[in-house]
Amino acid sequence: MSGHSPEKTNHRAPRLLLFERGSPGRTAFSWPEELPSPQELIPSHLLRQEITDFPELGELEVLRHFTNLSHLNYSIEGQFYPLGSCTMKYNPKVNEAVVRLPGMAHIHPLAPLPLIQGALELLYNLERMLAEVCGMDHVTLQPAAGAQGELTGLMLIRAHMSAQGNPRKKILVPDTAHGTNPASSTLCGYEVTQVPSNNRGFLETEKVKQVMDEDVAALMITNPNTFGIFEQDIQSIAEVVHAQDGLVYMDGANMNALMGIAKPGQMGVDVLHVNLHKTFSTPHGGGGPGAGPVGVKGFLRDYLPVPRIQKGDGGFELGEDHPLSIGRVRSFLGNFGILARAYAYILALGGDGLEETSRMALLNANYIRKRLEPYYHLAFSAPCMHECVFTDRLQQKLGVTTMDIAKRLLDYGFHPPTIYFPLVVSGAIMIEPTETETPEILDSFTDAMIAIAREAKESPELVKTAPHSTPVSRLDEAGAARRLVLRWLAEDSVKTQG
Amino acid sequence: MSGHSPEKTNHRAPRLLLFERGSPGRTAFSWPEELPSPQELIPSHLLRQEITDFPELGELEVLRHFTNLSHLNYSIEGQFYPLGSCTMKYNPKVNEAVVRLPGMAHIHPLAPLPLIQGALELLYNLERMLAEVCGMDHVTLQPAAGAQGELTGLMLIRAHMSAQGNPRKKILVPDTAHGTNPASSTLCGYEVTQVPSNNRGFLETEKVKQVMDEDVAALMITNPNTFGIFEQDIQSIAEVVHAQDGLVYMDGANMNALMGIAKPGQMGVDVLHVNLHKTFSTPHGGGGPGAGPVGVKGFLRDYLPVPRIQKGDGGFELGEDHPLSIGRVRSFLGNFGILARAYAYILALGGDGLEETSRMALLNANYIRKRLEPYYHLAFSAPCMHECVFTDRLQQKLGVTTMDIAKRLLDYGFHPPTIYFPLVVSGAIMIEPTETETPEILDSFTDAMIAIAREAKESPELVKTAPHSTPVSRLDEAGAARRLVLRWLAEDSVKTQG
Amino acid sequence: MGYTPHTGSDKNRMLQAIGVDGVESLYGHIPQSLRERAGIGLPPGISERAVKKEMGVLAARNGTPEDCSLFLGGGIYHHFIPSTVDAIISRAEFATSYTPYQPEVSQGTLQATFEYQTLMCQLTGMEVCNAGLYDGASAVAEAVLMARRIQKRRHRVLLSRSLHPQYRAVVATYLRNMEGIEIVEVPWDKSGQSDAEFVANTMDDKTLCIVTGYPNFFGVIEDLAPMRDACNAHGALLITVTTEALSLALLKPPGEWGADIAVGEGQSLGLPMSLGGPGFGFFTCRKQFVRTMPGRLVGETVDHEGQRGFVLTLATREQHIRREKATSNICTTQSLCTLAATVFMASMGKSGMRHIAEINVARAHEARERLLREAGLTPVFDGPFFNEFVLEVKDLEPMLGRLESSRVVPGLALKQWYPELAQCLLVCVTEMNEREEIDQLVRTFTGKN
Amino acid sequence: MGYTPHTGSDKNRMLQAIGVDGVESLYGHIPQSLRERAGIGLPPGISERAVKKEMGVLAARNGTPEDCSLFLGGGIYHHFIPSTVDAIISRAEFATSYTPYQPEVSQGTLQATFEYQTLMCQLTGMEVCNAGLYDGASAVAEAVLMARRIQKRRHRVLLSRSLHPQYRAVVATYLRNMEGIEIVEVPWDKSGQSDAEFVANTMDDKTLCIVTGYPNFFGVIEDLAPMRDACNAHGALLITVTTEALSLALLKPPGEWGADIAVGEGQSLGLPMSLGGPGFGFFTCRKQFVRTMPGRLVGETVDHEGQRGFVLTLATREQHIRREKATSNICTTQSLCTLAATVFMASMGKSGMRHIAEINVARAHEARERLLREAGLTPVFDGPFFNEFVLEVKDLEPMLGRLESSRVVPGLALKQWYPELAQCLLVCVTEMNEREEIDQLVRTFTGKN
Ligand SMILES: Cc1ncc(COP(=O)(O)O)c(C=O)c1O
Ligand SMILES: Cc1ncc(COP(=O)(O)O)c(C=O)c1O
Repeated sequence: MSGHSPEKTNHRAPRLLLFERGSPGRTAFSWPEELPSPQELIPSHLLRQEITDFPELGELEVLRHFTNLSHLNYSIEGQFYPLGSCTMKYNPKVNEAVVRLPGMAHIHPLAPLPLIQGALELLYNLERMLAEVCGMDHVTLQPAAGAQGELTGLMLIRAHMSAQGNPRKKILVPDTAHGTNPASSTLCGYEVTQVPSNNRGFLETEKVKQVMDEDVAALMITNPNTFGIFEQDIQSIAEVVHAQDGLVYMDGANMNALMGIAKPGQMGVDVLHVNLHKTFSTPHGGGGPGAGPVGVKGFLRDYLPVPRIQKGDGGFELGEDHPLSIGRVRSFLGNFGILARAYAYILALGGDGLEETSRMALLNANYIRKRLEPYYHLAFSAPCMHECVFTDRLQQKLGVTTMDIAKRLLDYGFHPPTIYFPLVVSGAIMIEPTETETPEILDSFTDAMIAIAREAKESPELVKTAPHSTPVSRLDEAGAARRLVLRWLAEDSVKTQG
Repeated sequence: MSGHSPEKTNHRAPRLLLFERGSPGRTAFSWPEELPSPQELIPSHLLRQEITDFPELGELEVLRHFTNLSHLNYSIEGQFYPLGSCTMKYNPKVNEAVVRLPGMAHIHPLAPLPLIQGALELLYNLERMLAEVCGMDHVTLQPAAGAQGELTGLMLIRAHMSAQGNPRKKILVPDTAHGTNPASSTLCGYEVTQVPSNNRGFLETEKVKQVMDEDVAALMITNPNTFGIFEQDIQSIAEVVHAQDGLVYMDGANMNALMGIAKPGQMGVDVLHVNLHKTFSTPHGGGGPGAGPVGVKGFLRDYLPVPRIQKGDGGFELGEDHPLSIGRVRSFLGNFGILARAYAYILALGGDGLEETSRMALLNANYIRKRLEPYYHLAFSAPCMHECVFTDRLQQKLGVTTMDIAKRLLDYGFHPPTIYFPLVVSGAIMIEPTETETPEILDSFTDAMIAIAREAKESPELVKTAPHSTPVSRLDEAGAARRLVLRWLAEDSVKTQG
Repeated sequence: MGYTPHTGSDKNRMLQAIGVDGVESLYGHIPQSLRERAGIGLPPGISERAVKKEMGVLAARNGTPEDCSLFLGGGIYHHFIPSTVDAIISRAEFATSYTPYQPEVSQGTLQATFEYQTLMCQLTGMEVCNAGLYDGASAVAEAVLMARRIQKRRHRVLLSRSLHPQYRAVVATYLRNMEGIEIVEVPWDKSGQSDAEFVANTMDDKTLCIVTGYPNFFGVIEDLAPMRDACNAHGALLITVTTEALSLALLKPPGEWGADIAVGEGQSLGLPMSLGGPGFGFFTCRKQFVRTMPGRLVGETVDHEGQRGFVLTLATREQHIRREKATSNICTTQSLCTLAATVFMASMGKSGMRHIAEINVARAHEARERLLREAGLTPVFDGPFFNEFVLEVKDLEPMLGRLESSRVVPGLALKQWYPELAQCLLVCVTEMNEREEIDQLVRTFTGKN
Repeated sequence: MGYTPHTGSDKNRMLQAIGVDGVESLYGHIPQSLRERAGIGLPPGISERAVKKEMGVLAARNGTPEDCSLFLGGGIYHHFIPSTVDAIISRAEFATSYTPYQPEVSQGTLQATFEYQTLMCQLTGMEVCNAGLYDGASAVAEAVLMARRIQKRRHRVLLSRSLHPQYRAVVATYLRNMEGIEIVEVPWDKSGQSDAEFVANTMDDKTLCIVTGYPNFFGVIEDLAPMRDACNAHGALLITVTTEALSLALLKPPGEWGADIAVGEGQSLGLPMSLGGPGFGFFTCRKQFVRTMPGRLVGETVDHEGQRGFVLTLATREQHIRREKATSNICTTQSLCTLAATVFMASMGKSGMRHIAEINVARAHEARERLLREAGLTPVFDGPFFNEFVLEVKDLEPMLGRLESSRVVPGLALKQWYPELAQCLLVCVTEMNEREEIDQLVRTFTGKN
């Protein structure tokens, strides 16, 4: 953009909501068909009046509205998205094409089995593939996202424990864990015991030993953890947990670091989930849909959710007859459209490609780590895997915070890293480049970070008042929570006249 | 966009060309297959070395490059596009979907007829539909755009004239004609005689009479003409032309004004073309592909290009055996993908919908005309059809030109109208809103025009230095023609290091 | 295929900068015993063309409405989707963006979500709506959990047996580990509606909520007045569950009936069936409960210059802030699907939504009428219905067996979920089932009966 | 359907503002006799759903490579298209923008076109390239017309008879009305290349150009040296025509042979076959001829702040400025198709372009070998070829008749264009014809021979 002052440019129309556009009686929809009045078919006390204030727009109006909204978004296909823990990698276009095939998109989950054999075969294969990558024995694809995977996994653990006679009471959760881990634990009826990581960024066996007892159903560990550090004690930790008949749950959200490098199933992990919308390249969609398949060791198989996809004589079947199963966690068969994308991704890459994926994810993260180390305080000196965590310690002294740095990055055309997470690192700046970025991009991103470090010294105000070039400036979040306007109402409207 | 000064924002990466991105050896493409060396199959003096400087990019890089380029474009789906003579109407999404069906997209033009019956039926029907809308007897769909339609139409005329014994020498072309009209005439081996319109904006019979003689093969008239005015004398003009055995060609680029309102075939028109990428809603694509079908009266049928689509006993056929035909003007069967979109459009709207289309096109144009009349000089006072022409006469006095007004509109978020055309109007501002725009949009567009008229009085410099808010400022067009850099060359490159 | 852009020399340059001599060195600290057994036993990668082919082969093994006549509903519906929907949701700016934690560069997703929340409030007649949950089933579970948070001392849940069986299954799974919750199933009466007398008699001060389908799994439109009365009498919450969201364009919305929480599945609103997912769960409730709601919420605010803008709000309910005390564990949900629904509803508009709902009612009623009259099938319920209805068919099973290869699927056999309805078929007719298909459906039975 | 947004009250408000009382008044000045007969005798509009259905029905009546084995080339080729291509060209910002006359808001199209021009120069080895023409055939016609502009006093055109017959037909149509131009057809020799001796003997100082396929219609790769020599001897221009643009990734490019103008069809570069259109004609030549070129050109320049930018340039050649004196009448061309080619070439990249060309060569040669060896077909030409070749087949016609319902199309019968090749078949094998298809092709003939 060429430079310009506001008075020269602020002539564009204000941003309107759907409800502030259109005109009474206008419609994008037409389906000529003579119909009996619904009153003849349904008693009128069950019928509604028209939907007050519902949009009345033409087709072009609708498209323009959303097209222009889309331009206000940052996205992976536009730019680099270094969000730690989010694995914002490239979402292959071919996957988008194939899931739109009628035989993928327009199939009914309750159709007779002969009509969904292709879909069931896909799911069956995908279960096997994910099991192979993670070193687990069985996989369920039902959970709709990572958090639902966690809940499912914990339920499996609880079912197993209960079958042993005691569901137990607690889940051990390291302080580096993602918020969903403790939240899922609660939802599964467990108490959470937080376990601190050491100052080198990982969990020590000793620490687990101190809190492990017979009330603990499981340890829920993320590996690599959210510092991007491989939990080097994991095998001995697992032994400690197993010694007391506890189980080890691994949050596999960071599986992008491990494919072909180390299999959770060989680390003593009993249950894990993976996020297909991270490691397996399905698009994030502004917050889903995703999928959070859960893998287990053989001894947990009977507890897996129903239906199970099984190979029978006449083809693939949906097995409901598993009396020990925890039941269903989702309707139908999970987010099939997402599962199909992940399947296409694995097909395309193959075993070797998945391994190269993780290797390059590590290379990119370590490259960033190295380039920024002279300018930002590195939270830990341990080698990093697929992401690295810096802090604002150096910049804090100049009055510049992680938030300021993040917002200033927007002016450089970059989305900020994940910030203030993990919570245990003050002012965390967590960077995950993923393997699909070029070294050139990493160079320009780190150049921007370095420039901001310099600005923090030389012109801190510039950084503290950022962003300066985004569609809106910093937003009043406190005000939003106070006023709590969660929907448009005609009376608040700025609708243009006419 | 919030206001901001350049020093705060100009940190974004410079715009690079494809060739300045990537890295030697990088590739988005992989197709594992062992192959014999081509040298074993083709003599090496016929083989090339690698393609020097050809792009070497990853898939995400490619997508980002073009996605970001797309953001530098104005488009109908983003905003209002009031380009006169261009009919930038909404391009329905459903048409984009249906032409991507495998049975539309992946069919070979030389396949045996049984394998392309659906396509031929579509073309056959489309010919009939267009003939009906225009009041012509036969239609050929072969021409790839309006200009090729003109050429085709003139060739038909020439063939007919030749068959009468004399191809004749001249084409009469009104001064309001689009540049393609005289250019096509030349290409068809004719001389052009320009005929002036009167000061009320149309062609008078008298004027045609003065120049009509036996050397004139045809009059090429646009109706409504490029002033947006209906050629009210057209029937008597046609009589004059016909009286000397000349023919009347109508440029139907403005057919959007006439559907269901008046049929060219009933005005004395013998040949016409229509632009499917205007009236019939196919997307303009940044400059094509389009299609320029040609309609003719029955007596010209035998001259139409081959192959003709015919209904035989066994289905649709491609008739090549038309000895009087002018031959082919294009390979295969024309821009089928565009023709199919137009077909879907006509199906959707039906006869009534097409009529409503033209009616609303007129309503929108007249509304704009009325709203702007107090602020801009109207070139003609005659009632307008689908577009209207203003000039900068009032603003010129303040030192502000049509070009300045056009560029200033960009700051208001609007694409300028067609400017400096028709050539016969000095400083023309030619506005065609089309029927798919809402009155609200017309209001904001005219508000912007009115505001600019005010600015021209109050702060002319602001207008003269516009645009201020576009991705680039006014470009040095003279320099471009002087330096003539028509391709990237490694030696001129600003390639980033690394 | 490979999606990593690194060339050999890229790698070398980067390794050099890092100061190691091989990529392996970057994970040399991982125990050798793990590394050496990490190889992935999957075939090598294939070309994009081969991926397309392989997926095409699988797709061809599935039946679609293009080549089958399906009268299947039961929570997933084959509805018209305007082309605008895919045009918008396939825009990379929406599809490949992250959860809008950085509002300055996420106004697209945020505003669209705010619009979604508004549209769903309008459609359901409720006061607030969250940004979406996984699916209708988990939305019911979340609703019951929320009802529990609101009424901590109560423990009975009345659950209509005519609620979607899979939804009931999910609720059971979610609640199994919550101590002390008791589920009581409400039977249906001969109209197919929940038994009002049973409700009145069973409801008590220990009841935290009653959960009913609206319409229910049998397509029957519940009269919610008796349930609302019973709730009022005992202070319980009324939770409605709509699997066929399009019906709300025509039916008296839950909010008008006085529902406290209204949830459901949104697939009908612009999402393809896609074997049942992704769709989304919608979750609406009274404003007074907003702080106990699960899921994300988008709120309107202003920026430093007073410009309107949108942000995620009330995040203090959520897991990333509250961790084990969060109202739900939900994080990634179904954002792109709620966007699809937003574009769908905007495209259909006020009159279109109603018109399409009316087409469903008309066709379903016509089909049922003909199946009774021409094919002599037996009605099972006499309550009002939307686009699904239950009929009894003699010798249902052998008949369905015969049809398996015919590409006509006349409905859903209810036996698997309701042994008492072993001879019954749930037939769904939408605007996508053309007249000829309905003729075919009728013939299927007349040929037999 | 209706794409006009006007409501009744919109119309009233607007009519009122205009000061008329009905829309009809806006065209009341059109003669009544015309107005009253203007009604359009077409059926009423239908719903979007019905449009989709209707188009689907037509589409289903066509055969595609998904359900047929096609060995068809002849100017339109079935090639792999990476998914990136459609993802980009279906972006509304590209698809629904106008010709970039306002460069400030058209930098996307302009830069992409500049990149296209560069890519085609690299691929053809030529110095300049325009922004595209309608198709390969009209590009040849334009090339001959340009050669004429350059060499006004010459009038003979040597046209290889092995040039695509439809291209020759279009050239004939375009030239028919140009006074005094004479077309001389150059025969082929037994290799299938243009007869060098004939060329040497026929070329004279009245010859303005020679036009040859490269590869030619028979798939044969012409050796351009003799033609170049003949041109040099007499001052004529060498024009090459490539219908299979992908071949240039492997073959010595026209520029290296010394071509003066190199044109062709670009469909192979990322466009679906689409019954032969839209694709695009590419047009490249020596820089010295740039001012006589037809079509648009994009040039690099700077804006007022010195930033790089792109504009349409040398518009003084074009019809909208020069009218009857323009170098061509072309206006709207095939911009979105050249964008597709740009994305295609960028996605394939340097190595991918070559690799895919090599696959074509390998498969075509293998197929030919097997057809000769296993099926005993007779070769017609012995010259080098790319992915198409001509074979003689005994009793070709009855055989093709029998195959009509088999969904195997073994090639293109040449009889319609070349009576002398009445028993001959032009077989095309691309990377999309898998091994099994080739087996099937061979079996088609072995079953018979
Ligand atoms: C480490 C970790 N665990 C769990 C999750 C939760 O996954 P989801 O958002 O798919 O529910 C995330 C995602 O943000 C994560 O980063
Ligand atoms: C009046 C008129 N005639 C002819 C043409 C030429 O049509 P095309 O660009 O399709 O060749 C145009 C298009 O700009 C036009 O406006």
